[in-house]
Amino acid sequence: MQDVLNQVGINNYIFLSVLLFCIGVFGVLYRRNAIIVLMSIEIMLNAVNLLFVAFSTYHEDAQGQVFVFFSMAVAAAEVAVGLAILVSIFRNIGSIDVSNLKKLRG
Amino acid sequence: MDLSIILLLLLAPLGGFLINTFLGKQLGKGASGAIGTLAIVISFVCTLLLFLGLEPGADTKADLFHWLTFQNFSVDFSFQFDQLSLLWLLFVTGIGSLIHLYSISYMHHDKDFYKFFSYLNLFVFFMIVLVSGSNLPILFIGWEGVGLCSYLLIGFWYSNQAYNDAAKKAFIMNRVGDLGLLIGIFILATVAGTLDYQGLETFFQTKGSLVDSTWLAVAALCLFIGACGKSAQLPLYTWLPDAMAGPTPVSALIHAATMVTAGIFMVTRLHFLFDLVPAIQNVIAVVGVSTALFAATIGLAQNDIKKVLAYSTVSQLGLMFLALGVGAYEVAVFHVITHAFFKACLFLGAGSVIHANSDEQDMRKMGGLRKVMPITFITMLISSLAIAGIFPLSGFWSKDEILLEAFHYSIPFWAVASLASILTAFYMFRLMFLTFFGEFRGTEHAKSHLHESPALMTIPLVILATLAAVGGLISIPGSSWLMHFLEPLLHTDGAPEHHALDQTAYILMAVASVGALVGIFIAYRKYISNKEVPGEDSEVTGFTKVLAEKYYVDELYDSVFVKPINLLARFFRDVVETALGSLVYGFGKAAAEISNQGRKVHNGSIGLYLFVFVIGFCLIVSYLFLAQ
Amino acid sequence: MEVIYLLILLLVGAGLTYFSVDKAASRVALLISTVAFGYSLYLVSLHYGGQLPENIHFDWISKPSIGFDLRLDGLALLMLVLTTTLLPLIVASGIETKFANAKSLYALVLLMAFAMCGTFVASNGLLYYIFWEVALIPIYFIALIWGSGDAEERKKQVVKFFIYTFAGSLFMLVGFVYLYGKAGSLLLTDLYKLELSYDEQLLVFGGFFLAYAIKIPLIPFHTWQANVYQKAPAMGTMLLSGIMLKMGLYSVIRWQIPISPDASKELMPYLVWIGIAGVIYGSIVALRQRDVKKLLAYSSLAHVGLIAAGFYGLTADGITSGIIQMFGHGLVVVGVFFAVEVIERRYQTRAISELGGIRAQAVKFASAFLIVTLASVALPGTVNFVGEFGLLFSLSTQNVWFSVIGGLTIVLGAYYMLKMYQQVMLGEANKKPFADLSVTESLIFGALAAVIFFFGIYPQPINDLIAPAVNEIIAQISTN
Amino acid sequence: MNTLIAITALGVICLIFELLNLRKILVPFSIVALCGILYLNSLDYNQTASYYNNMIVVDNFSVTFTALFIVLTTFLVALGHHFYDDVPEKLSDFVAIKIFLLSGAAAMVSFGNLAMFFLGIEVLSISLYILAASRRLNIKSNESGMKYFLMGSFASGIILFGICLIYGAIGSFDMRVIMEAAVSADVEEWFYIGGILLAIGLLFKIAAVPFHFWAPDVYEGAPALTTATMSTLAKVTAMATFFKLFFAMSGNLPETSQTVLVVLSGLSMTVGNIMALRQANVKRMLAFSGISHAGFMLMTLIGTQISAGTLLYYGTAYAFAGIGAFSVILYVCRHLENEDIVNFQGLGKSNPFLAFVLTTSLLSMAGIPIFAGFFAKLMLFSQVLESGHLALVIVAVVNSIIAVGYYFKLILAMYTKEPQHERTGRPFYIYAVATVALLLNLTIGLFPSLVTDLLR
Repeated sequence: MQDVLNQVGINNYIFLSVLLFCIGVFGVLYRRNAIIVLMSIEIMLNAVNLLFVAFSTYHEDAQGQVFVFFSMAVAAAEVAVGLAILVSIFRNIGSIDVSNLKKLRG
Repeated sequence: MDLSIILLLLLAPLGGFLINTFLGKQLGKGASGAIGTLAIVISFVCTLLLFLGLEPGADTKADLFHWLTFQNFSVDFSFQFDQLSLLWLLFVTGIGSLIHLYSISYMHHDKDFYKFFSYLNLFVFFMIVLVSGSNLPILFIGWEGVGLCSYLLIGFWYSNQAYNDAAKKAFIMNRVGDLGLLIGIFILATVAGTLDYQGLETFFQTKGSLVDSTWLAVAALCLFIGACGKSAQLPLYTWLPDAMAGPTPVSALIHAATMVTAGIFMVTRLHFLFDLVPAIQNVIAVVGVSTALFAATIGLAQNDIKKVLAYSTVSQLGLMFLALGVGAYEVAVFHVITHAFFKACLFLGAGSVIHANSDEQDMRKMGGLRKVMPITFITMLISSLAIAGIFPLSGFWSKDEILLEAFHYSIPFWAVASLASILTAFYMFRLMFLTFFGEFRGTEHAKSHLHESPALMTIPLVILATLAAVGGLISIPGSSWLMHFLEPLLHTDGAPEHHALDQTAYILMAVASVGALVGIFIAYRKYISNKEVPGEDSEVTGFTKVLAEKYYVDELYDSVFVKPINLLARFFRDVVETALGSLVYGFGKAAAEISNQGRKVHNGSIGLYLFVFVIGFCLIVSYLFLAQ
Repeated sequence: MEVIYLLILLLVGAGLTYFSVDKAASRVALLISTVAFGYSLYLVSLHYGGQLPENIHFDWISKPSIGFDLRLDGLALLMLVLTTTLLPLIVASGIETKFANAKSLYALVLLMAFAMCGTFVASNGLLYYIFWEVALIPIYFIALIWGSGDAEERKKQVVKFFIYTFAGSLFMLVGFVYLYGKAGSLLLTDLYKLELSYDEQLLVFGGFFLAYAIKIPLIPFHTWQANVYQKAPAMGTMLLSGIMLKMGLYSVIRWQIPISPDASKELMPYLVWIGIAGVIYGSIVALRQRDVKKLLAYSSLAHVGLIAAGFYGLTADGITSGIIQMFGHGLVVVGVFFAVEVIERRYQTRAISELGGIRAQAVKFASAFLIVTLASVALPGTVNFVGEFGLLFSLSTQNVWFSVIGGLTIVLGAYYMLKMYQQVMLGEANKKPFADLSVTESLIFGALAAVIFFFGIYPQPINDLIAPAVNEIIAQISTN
Repeated sequence: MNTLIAITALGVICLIFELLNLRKILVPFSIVALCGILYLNSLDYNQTASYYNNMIVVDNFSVTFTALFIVLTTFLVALGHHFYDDVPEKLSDFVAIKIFLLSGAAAMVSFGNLAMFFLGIEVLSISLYILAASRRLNIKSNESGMKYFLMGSFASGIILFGICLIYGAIGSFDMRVIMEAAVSADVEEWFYIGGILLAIGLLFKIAAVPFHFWAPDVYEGAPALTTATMSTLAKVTAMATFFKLFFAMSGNLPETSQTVLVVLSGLSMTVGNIMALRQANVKRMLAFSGISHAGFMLMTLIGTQISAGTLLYYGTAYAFAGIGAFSVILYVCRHLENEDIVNFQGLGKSNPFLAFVLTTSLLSMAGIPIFAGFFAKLMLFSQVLESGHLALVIVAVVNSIIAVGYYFKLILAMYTKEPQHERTGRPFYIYAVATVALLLNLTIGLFPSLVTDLLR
């Protein structure tokens, strides 16, 4: 791993992560389908996870990879909750378009 | 000075006031009137005692207690009973007693009888405070106090709003003067560091020349403005004729004999100040003589018997100020005293006439009363002759002295004053002829009620008429008791030429007498021989109309002062207040409006929310990195 | 220690009143306020006997280091006496009126009195500020709940009043915070010792000024006043005008001027002109009011303008006279507002156009009203004259024009007051019957008149009481 | 550390209670247990220690804030007794979630490693997502939960990215290393970017402008008790965490970061207050009010000597006032569809005591003396003025004035209008919480040293 990292350079990993992260952000911003928004958030998190792993290798330190497990577990819990909410929304209004969620405003 | 007498003198009228106020209703009219009168008589007796016990050079001051404290001066509640105070007190309490006596009968049918006496007592109390206070703030207590009583008594018949207006006008006009007086007092206090008469006199005698004379002039002018207000001089005189709305005894006591002379008293008191500022003395003389003429001309065309007397009072007061202005204080005082006698008598006589005429005051509805009311007629005749200046009645002596002094001061002043005197003679006899001669012009109903007034009213008339006749004796040219009496205070011995009985003096006396007779003769020709009666108000035209309308001064004041102030008040109330109020609300409204707009931004869209999030994020990051 | 008992008495009294019953609440409150009055007289006697410790200190907050400091010098004592003198009268003024939920009302009245007394005696900036703010809350509720007139309009006005005064006091708080940063303490004496530069003083002065100008009020910060006076119940109006606005005036000489003397000196002419402008403006606006209470509110504006001018004139005479006039104004304004209350009780109106002809039916009331009216126009013999005379005199020593223009109050004041009196009281007998004063009402007027006249003739006790405090203030102005 | 374990254990026990059918005594038991934990927590006072490789650091900061959180949770649990009357079978779930939430909060102030921090903040957030959406059939509650979840996850992503960059820069998650790095001269640029990302994530959690948009919608839609939790416990926790992180990383921060804080603080106050003016829903109004309080609390970070004591005091004052207010809101809106101001009309007549509690709470939030909110503001002003930010203080003052405008709208409704609804019942827990909150508010208002002296 270390070799690959040295060849590619840590900066490129960072750029990749940032790119992925931004893709996630734009996904959240521009998509109205709640599932896609959720997936975009997952892309954001995974972009970070990627970077964690890269840094972990870069520093030759296992903490970063352990952290990835944390974050994956947390993300899973989050998604579980999110999907549960999504289901109940779908039951109530028959749609999962987030732009329909405008009852609370003003 | 015996303190107990002084206290009795001061407190008797106050006691009368309190008893009449709180117990008057229960006491009944007889007791109420008796207590009111008695209180003043007690004061009169006390004054007499003090007067008789007065020794030259003795301490005349009575300190009671400390009143006001300031950094560079303090004011005591103290009184001084020197020559000037006592002189004033004598006629205040003396005439006051007579008028109280008169009022018992005059006011007998009034339901607020006891109120009347309590007010009168209070008035006398304040008048005593005014003249016997030993410093200016105490004088000011009396000054405002008599103003208050004047207000209460002018508006005594409170159901009539016109009377209340007159009362209010009197009070407010007086307050304009009072403001001047106060400012004058302040300047004196700052300049001299004391407000005590004796202290002031000492100060001006020793350090008067060191003081910036501008300040002295301003102080004197301000004090004189105060005097103008109280003594109804130009331009603050218009309240006095209106004050005739009050019961006639009030007009006699307050608006003729006593209160209105307070201005003269004050100037005389502070003669040492006025002597230092000749320019202001000149102003006083000019104001005095103009007032004398101005008021006399208005008096020519008045048909209300009390209004005629009122303008006559203003005119006479003007003469007194002329005397003050030319520096002849004792002459002014002399005229104050004689005027008090004959004018009180005239007013009481007018009251008697009004009483007999079923409260009619218009002279056009009178006439021929001399047969029905002989005592009233004779006493009023004597007083009229006195005011006209006919030898040897009191008015002759005092008025003549004023003219003499004026002549020595400046001939134009003399000429104008003489003209005013001639006019006085004319309108006084116009009054007499219209009222007492010819045929009765009132209704039949009124005619059947005509009667001579009861003894309680005629006795004071007789006493006052007697005094009006012989009162001049106190200061006959050549051997003036008054001058000697006042000499310790006024130091008049320095100006002996004032009373020199030379040829000029005799000529002037003759001129004045002839003038008076001419005035009377014209009146006789007009109203007896030609039997003229002034026409209805609507028929009057030309200059007479201007005179009858008092030169439209009231209207002028109304449009120059009253209306603009009220307009301003409306403007403030409707525009400025609203504007200020909405300015404050404006902040609230603006915030609420921003809030309303802001609510549109919070539109519930997650997309927008996150968009702003990201924008904010970018702004912060870029600021943090770009700013470095 | 003694003064703390007074505060406790009022606070506990408020609690007792709240837990009494509606019917007895007014009597409980009256009892407590009378005891408070008696106790404050006892304090005065102790003060004269030299047995009253002037400063009291308890530890309170460690950081920021703020103590529970009280200071009971002559000036504070006088204000305390004014408060406790007026309090029983104010409470008594309501005894004959039936209020819904009376116990809360009287409890709030006592609570307010407690806070006002606290404001007068507190000598630590923060404690003072706390009392100052706490005094605001009861009057807010009193005016809001027991006020008169259209509820929506009243709400609007009362909220405006609260926010406005609260806004002002927050700036004072900033001033105090700033001072704390400089001095490390908010004890009055420490603040007096503080030597601030001119600019710093200006900042503090400005912060305080907003608070006081709104509270007093000075023009153009007065817009809350007339409306709140009009809407509040009589008791509230009396508390506001009789005591609460004195808090502002008192604070000017206790806190503002001595802490920022240089700024005060520099700004003196402007401040005096503001005060005098208030005199003229208030007097003129009062001329054309349709509601008696509003008229009196504007007259109050004029009076306090003059007092403020006297204080800001920075002369010993002005401050002394201003204090006396505060005392006098407190008495008189309670008197006139009570007179209005008496009328309103009988006629259920305050519109000048609907009144008139009362004199013919109620002689006692007419006299009482006349007395307070005349005292309000500072007739000699009343304590108001002593104050006004001194104020105008002190202004004349600074600049004659101050007293010439300011003195117009004696003309204009007479104009609007007498006009009001004439329209309300005089004229043909009113067709509606008007019962003359009851015993309680007579007693209230009698007590007011007695105090007004006594100190009008013999103001020396007040002078003696406040002289040391005034000297301290003057020394503070002249040394810095 | 023991505290954290005990809290988690209590959460588990609560779940077990449901199995044991002890639902009736669940709330009293939890309250007693929380009191016990509070005592346990207090034992750690003045005993600085670190556990598990510095994963958890217990110091006075964490102990005092944890104590505050425990007290707040106690209140919230007590209020829950009546709140879930319609779904009694879920009571234990909700109580347990609140207690887990507390464990997250405790972790957030006592972390010694960013991993613990991340776990804490996620435990707190996920609990709140669930609570917000817990009214399954209520579309508003759903919407609220969804919005919170989406935006919260977004923020979590940013926080995670921040953590990642910090890790990338220094190769450790340990706070001690981070503090060293913050003061050292040469450290990778990423470190700062990471710090900024972390800060922004937390600014989102405390709902500072411009990251505040979620707050009003979520507060309004969530069940009232959840709103109470968010506006008191969650907000103070996030702020304390932000404070702790900021303190750790403030080694040699550039001047510009202060400027940003000043601007954000002023903006939060102003936007929050102005927006609150025209709100009809009390929860929404309090959401905006909370935004403005976030702005005030941000002021604690401004200045040369930042003071945890001030933050603790402000947080305590704000939270107690919030608890007092929400206990009344819960009472008033128990059986109602919404929490509009009109529902509060006439409360002064029907329930004078609760009206009094709400009034005092609002006055406290407005910063009127003898209530704690006054001293809180005073200390803030004092601190900020000392560091020379007069303009910010003026903005704060103006905002305090605006705030009175909407707080008084509620007070006016209570005292000047007639009741529209019959209000029956005197639920014990609500009255008890209201009373205790009021007393605490007054006590620390009169004796602020009691709190400020805990953290010197």
